[in-house]
Amino acid sequence: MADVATQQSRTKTAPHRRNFFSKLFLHNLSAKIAALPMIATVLVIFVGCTIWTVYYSFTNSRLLPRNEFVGFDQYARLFGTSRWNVSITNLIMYGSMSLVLTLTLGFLLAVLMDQKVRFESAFRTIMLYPFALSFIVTGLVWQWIMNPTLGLQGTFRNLGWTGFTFDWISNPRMVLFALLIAGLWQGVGFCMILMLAGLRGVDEEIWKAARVDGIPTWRTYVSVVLPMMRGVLVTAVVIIGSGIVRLYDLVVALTNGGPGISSEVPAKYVYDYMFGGGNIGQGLAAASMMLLTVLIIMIPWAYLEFGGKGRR
Amino acid sequence: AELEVTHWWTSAGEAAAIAEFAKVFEEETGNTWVDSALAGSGTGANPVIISRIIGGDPMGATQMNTGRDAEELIQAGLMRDLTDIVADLDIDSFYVDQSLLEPCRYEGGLYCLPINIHSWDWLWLSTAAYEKIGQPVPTNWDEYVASWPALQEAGILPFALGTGWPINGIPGVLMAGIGGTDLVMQVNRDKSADAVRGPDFRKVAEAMDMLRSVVSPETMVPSFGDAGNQLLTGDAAGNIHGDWLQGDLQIAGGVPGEDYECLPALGLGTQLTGGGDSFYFPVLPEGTDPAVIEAQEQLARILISPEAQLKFNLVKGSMPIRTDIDLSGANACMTKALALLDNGLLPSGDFSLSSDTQKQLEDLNLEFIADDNITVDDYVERYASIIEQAD
Amino acid sequence: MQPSVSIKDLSLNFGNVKVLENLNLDIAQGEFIVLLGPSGCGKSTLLNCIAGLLEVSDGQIFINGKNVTWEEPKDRGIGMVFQSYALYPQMSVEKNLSFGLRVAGMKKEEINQRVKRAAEILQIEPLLQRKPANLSGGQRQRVAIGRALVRDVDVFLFDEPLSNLDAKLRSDLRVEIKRLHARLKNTMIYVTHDQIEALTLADRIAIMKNGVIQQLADPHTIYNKPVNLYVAGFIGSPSMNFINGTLEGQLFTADDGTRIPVGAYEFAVPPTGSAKAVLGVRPEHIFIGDAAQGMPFTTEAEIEIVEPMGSETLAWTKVAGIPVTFRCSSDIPLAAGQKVTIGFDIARGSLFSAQTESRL
Amino acid sequence: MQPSVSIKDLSLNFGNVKVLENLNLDIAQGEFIVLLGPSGCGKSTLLNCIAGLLEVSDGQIFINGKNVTWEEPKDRGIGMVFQSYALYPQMSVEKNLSFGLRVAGMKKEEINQRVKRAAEILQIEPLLQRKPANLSGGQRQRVAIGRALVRDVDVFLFDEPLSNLDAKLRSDLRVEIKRLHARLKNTMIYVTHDQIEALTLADRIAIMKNGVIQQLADPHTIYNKPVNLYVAGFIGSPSMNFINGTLEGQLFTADDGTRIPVGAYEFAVPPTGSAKAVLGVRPEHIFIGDAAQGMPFTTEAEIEIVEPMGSETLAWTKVAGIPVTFRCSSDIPLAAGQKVTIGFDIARGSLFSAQTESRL
Amino acid sequence: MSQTATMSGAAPTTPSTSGTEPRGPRPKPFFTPKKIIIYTTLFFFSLYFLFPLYVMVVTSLKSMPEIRFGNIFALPAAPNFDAWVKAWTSACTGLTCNGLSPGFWNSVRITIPSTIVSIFIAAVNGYALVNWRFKGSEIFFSILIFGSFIPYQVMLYPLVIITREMGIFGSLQGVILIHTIFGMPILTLLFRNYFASLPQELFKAARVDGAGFWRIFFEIMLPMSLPIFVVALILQVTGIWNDFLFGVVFAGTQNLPMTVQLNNIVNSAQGTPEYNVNMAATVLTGLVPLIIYFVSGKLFVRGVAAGAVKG
Ligand SMILES: Nc1ncnc2c1ncn2[C@@H]1O[C@H](COP(=O)(O)OP(=O)(O)OP(=O)(O)O)[C@@H](O)[C@H]1O
Ligand SMILES: Nc1ncnc2c1ncn2[C@@H]1O[C@H](COP(=O)(O)OP(=O)(O)OP(=O)(O)O)[C@@H](O)[C@H]1O
Ligand SMILES: [Mg+2]
Ligand SMILES: [Mg+2]
Repeated sequence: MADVATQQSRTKTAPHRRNFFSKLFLHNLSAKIAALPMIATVLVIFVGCTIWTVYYSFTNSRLLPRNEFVGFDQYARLFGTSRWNVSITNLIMYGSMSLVLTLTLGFLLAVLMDQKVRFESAFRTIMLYPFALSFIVTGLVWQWIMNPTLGLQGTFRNLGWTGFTFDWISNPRMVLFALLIAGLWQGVGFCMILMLAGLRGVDEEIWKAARVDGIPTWRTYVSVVLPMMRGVLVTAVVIIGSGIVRLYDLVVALTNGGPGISSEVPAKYVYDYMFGGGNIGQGLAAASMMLLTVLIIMIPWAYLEFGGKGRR
Repeated sequence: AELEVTHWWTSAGEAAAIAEFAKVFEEETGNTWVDSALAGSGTGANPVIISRIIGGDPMGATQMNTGRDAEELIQAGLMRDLTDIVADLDIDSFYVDQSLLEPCRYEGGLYCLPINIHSWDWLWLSTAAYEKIGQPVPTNWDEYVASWPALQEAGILPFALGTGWPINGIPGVLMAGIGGTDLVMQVNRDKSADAVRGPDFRKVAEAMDMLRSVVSPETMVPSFGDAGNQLLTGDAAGNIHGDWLQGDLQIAGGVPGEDYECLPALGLGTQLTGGGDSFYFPVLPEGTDPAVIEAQEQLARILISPEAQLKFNLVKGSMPIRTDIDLSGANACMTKALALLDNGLLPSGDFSLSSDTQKQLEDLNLEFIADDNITVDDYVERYASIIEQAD
Repeated sequence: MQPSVSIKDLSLNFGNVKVLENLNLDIAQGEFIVLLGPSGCGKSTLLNCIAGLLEVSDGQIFINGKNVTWEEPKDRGIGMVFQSYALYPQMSVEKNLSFGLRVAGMKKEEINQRVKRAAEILQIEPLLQRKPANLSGGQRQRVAIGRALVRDVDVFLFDEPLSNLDAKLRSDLRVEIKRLHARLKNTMIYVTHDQIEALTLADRIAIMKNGVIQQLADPHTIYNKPVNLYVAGFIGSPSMNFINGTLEGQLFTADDGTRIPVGAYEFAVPPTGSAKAVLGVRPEHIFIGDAAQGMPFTTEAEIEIVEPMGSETLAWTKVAGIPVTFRCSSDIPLAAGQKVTIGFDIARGSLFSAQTESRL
Repeated sequence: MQPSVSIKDLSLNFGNVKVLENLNLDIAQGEFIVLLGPSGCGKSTLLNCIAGLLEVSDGQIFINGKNVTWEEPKDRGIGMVFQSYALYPQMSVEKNLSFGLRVAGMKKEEINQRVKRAAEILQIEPLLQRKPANLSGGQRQRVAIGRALVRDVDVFLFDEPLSNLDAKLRSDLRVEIKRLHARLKNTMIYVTHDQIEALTLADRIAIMKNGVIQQLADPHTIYNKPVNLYVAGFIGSPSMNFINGTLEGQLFTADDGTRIPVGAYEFAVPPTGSAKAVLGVRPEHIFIGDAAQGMPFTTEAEIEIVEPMGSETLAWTKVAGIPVTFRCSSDIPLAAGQKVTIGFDIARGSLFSAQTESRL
Repeated sequence: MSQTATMSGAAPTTPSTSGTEPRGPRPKPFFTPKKIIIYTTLFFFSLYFLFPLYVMVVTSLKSMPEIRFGNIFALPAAPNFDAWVKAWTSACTGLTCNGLSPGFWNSVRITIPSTIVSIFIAAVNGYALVNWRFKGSEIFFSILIFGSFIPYQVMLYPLVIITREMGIFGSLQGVILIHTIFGMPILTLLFRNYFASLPQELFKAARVDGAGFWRIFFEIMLPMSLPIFVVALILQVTGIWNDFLFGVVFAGTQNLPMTVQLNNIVNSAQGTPEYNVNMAATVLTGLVPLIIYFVSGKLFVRGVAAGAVKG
């Protein structure tokens, strides 16, 4: 019982609740130290640069940032610029087509690959390898293939098929599809791999249940399996989506925005005006609009992902 | 010492030209020219050059367009003042035109050295094409325009054009040739939107409209070099492009006067608009080897020396910045240009307009050429509003 | 009467691995058959063959007299319930139940009626509009059963339907399945490795090992007259106690010399000569204290461990040098270290040949 | 004597969800405590708090008299065994066992000696060089126990260590853990939701519900004298039968009017006046046939379902309009539809206030 | 023993036609319509995916006249590797005519440390996010994901200033830092998902065993993370190898990556492009990532499954 007494006296002096400081800093100290690079990146680079971007978009900074505020002038000019408006339209058009097609083709191919095909790994490699190549290379080779005189069109015409036309790259109405062909070529394989991983993750017994129920295979894929692949779809959309928003290299390499301004995209506008045009204010105003768009798309996703339930 | 020099002259002809500078520099000073070439001018190389200067890792010297690209770098004190270095050379005396040095001066200092003059004001015509239709090669713009129907009849492309930026210089050329000296001055120097809205500029716009009627995306070739090829083969009859096209024409075996004709200022005007390239010398960080700083000075002086100027420009196909050198090696076209040089230079767009304004104009021109829905009135109005906002 | 399901010479290989070999099984109309066996013995494989989810390597399968060896699963007149429930997660319970019918193009009223009936039988009416994610395990399994129910099939196949549930739910659902069978009178084939489920549910149990059916009989027979050592050891928890020894006439001599008279045992084949044998006694056939008196074999034993289980108590001791478990009422106070008299009820024990391992 | 583990006013929240609130628990040296409760009641959470794997929101934890509330897990003198074994997959068994010791920088000989001893105790010497992937479930769990063993700790924490094993292995390992405790005499805290494990292993059982300990007592008390309806219903399989009614003096009247005299019941608080009450009788305290004679309450009943379980039989019937289960020897032949006389052993029943749900 | 299995009750009614009844595995024709559709579709997609590679390789083996006047399908009349040799050893960028080879080694110098550092940091992040969660860690992660949508170009300017202030602009450290930053969002996502799919109890067991943050990371987590490491490795090697902008801006003149030379060769503003050299240079530049893909294809797929499936 004496022990109990000493224990009790110790109780009084023992910390009952750790103070705020130690809770904030000392708890998980090494974890916090280890996460420091991430915290710094997030705060300094992503948050900091975003603030920087928005801040200077309200100035008339040229080659160097400077604190001369001009209100919404840059934005007014931005939306008065037909190239910007074309860029936005293109991004929406290309983006939605690319997203939809990448996902559907990726899914379709994954489904085909899931049918116990022979040479699966060969097919997989064939579909995936373009992902290893840069957009510069992608743009270059497709530019070459779609070149009206040297590429497919020229070749077929030389072979005597004079009516053959494949001039999307120089046709303002079709140029987005030219971009799409090259973009899909590069990106579908990766999406297919993601989808395949998702398909393989579906419980075997679901398939059996569907077979016993007499559900045709395609119907099972569409009605049962696809809706189950939420995790994969989220990952795929994040990866494809971030690629679309940042679309730049491919356009530069394939069409350089042409013909005319028919294949311009926002990232290119930002870059051209920040560096080519030496107008940081204008470039940043455009960038801010892009960020705003992303934010609007991302917030519901982040809410679904991290808000609501405390799921991991 | 090793001196790093950045530039975006990566094509065969350009590289050969800059090699002349390097050769002279290395031979005469014993320094080493460390070459950093970056393809892609405005969008490719510019950001790298600027960010390296801002980032505190500047090169010893760099090429840039003569103009206002580096304005703010100079204002921020990142460029070296060359006044003392060239003080004994009396540069004012030999520069072809004082306006060339204008952009290099800031608050009494001298921050860059133009090393050549490029002019956009050339109409290039294909001898072969006119032989095919049996007409004489036109001697000015109006005759050239008049020959289009016949050319089209014969399946010859009246006007060759490379995709992208080559369209950019054409309004300036038309402005100088059709609109005349005053218009150029009012628009480019005075930034007068009224002048743009005036009748003279309208003629320019209409000329653009006519051009647009004979070019379409399908007829455009990937690069201006390909357009040059079209002239040599006679697939196309004419092209407006800067004097550097000649370098390509010559490399491809073309002989001026035989395979192609050149009409400076469209055969109409008496003055050329001129821009060109300059060299800048960034302020090197503290602790840099003094030998490198000295090499900067040596290079600066060599770039504008008669010997280097001669060798460089003959290869590059541009006009030297000084006339006190023997240009007997110049070909027929350049000789024509040199004659016009005596009348003084007109300030070109890339000379007097900020790159921001140029970029906007480029976008406008690209759009106008490609999209027939934009009327001449729209074009004039949008051009005017860009000039209005220009600073 | 024609058997409901009849399996003839069924073989199945995965590549070189023979999982089932020449298996024969006839199941009567309305019978509840449980396939019981350790993990990997081929229970699921057999069930999948019957369902048509696996292609047989050889042999035939008849359902209601029709050879369905090559039929699609949906045409075999079977419904199947899985361990993981395998509900379509994004569909409401109602959609889950009706999906197969809708795909088959059945009329709306007919579908509604069937769903309603199934929901009634399984008492899941209030859940019809919920998503599976919002159901408890037991409710999910009920929906899974409902999915088989609406299809109006002749044969129900269950693959460990209760394994993912906790003990309490498991025993509740077990009773429900039993009720369901009593009501529907369909043929049911039920795979499990839980012997309590097997014993309580089955009309007949098929005990499998390495793809071979060891014994096929009603639960009472299986429990009390196991045909071989394997079945004897497999069924019953805690297991039957085994004592190795030699059998000579009516006397069994354990390896350590303990003599146990087995005259009370009902031999299938009266023993001749002397042979190595194994004596098996279930824990509940070992009695203690007064009850032990009058048993053919009694001995003194020291209790090693006592496991009170609420309604009864398990105790561990040693007989003939071998650990022996017995079961007694929890009213009898027992403590480790205590010395007690225990007696074996040999008449209800089992004797196996040590050589062939089969019942004597 | 100082308690081995002492928990004072422990609270724990996940965000806004209060999982544990003001929990107090003292565990004596060498005691085997089992935390029993349904899924999600906070058993693992409590164990993790004791282990230091979760930060408490409020309250204190003492181990051997030392306040360890803010100590690192390794400094608390505890060893922990997990349901999923949590063996380091890329290390051999030996490396798994010695990892903690190596982390602590112990000398090589000492490590080897301890590993050897643990391996001996658990009989896993032949496995020392294998990787966990090459072990069976039971072997894995033994290694996991060994990992706690080598660290020579005062307190063992087990979080459902046997849940991933099949029934047979589970009962074997249960006995082994019991033996281990008998040998080591460490304090052990054992989380499970299997009541058989709880009843057989525990010195005392803590029954939890929604983060609150309902009853803390030895297994016999828990089973026979549950403090409230919840505990009564939770413990025992099949569950206790409950009959709602009104208690007036020594007479319990079921809601359908059936009168059940409860004079034999030992009231904790003698009842006054009339009040709504619940009568609970365990299945094994309902007798049938001759044994029913002489019980305070007997009635005629029709058997609805019979579940033979080998050693005994469960039967379902209705008393006072309420489904009632009873348990009897498998020797008694029973069949559905049969009419029998059953009697309640009221002395061993339980009575609860319908209002407070606690034992009368 | 199996004879005990035969039915004890009614004798089975043997179907009369058992000789002709289905028995054994269902006979299947080799070409079912389904198979034909599957393989044809896959075949045509394969053509789509392979065609550009074919064109690249074939063109690089042709001479210039053959390219101008031949067709792009045709195999080279006289295959020669001149273009490859030229692209590798003597293609000019400005005054230096050493081809791609010096850039190759620069790329190697940039890629190896950048890959290692960025993967390491991201792995630690993912690990900390899953196992050592602290207040706000999920918010940081959300912002990180958001960050993956920011166009690189926007960040260029402030990053120049930041690296300048850190004194690492124009150096290998500078470019390593940049690649670490931009690789972080996706890699952290992958590692976080992967670690979240590992059993938490393993981590708890290690903590009880007394291992700290780093010890658990290195001795428990890392050895289990091979699949996701392969994915990260492939993503980073290809990403960094293919990068142009960061290499040229941040790596310093001594370290200009291969892509800069490729860009110079390909994008020379004037003159006639030598398509065969361009194509050879292109293939050469893509070779390293391609080889990595071909070698580790299977692991990659497995790793993607491990890192991407969980939301
Ligand atoms: N697709 C397959 N390919 C190869 N072998 C398989 C396959 N499916 C099952 N097996 C093997 O066949 C044997 C029987 O498997 P089965 O699933 O029928 O066992 P089970 O009795 O259902 O076991 P459990 O109780 O674990 O479900 C096992 O040895 C298993 O390894
Ligand atoms: N990390 C967490 N964040 C939020 N809530 C949690 C977390 N971990 C557990 N909980 C909640 O705390 C409650 C208690 O969980 P705990 O794991 O202790 O239950 P348990 O009694 O061990 O259940 P089981 O028998 O299923 O293991 C549950 O309601 C659970 O949802
Ligand atoms: Mg199975
Ligand atoms: Mg738990």
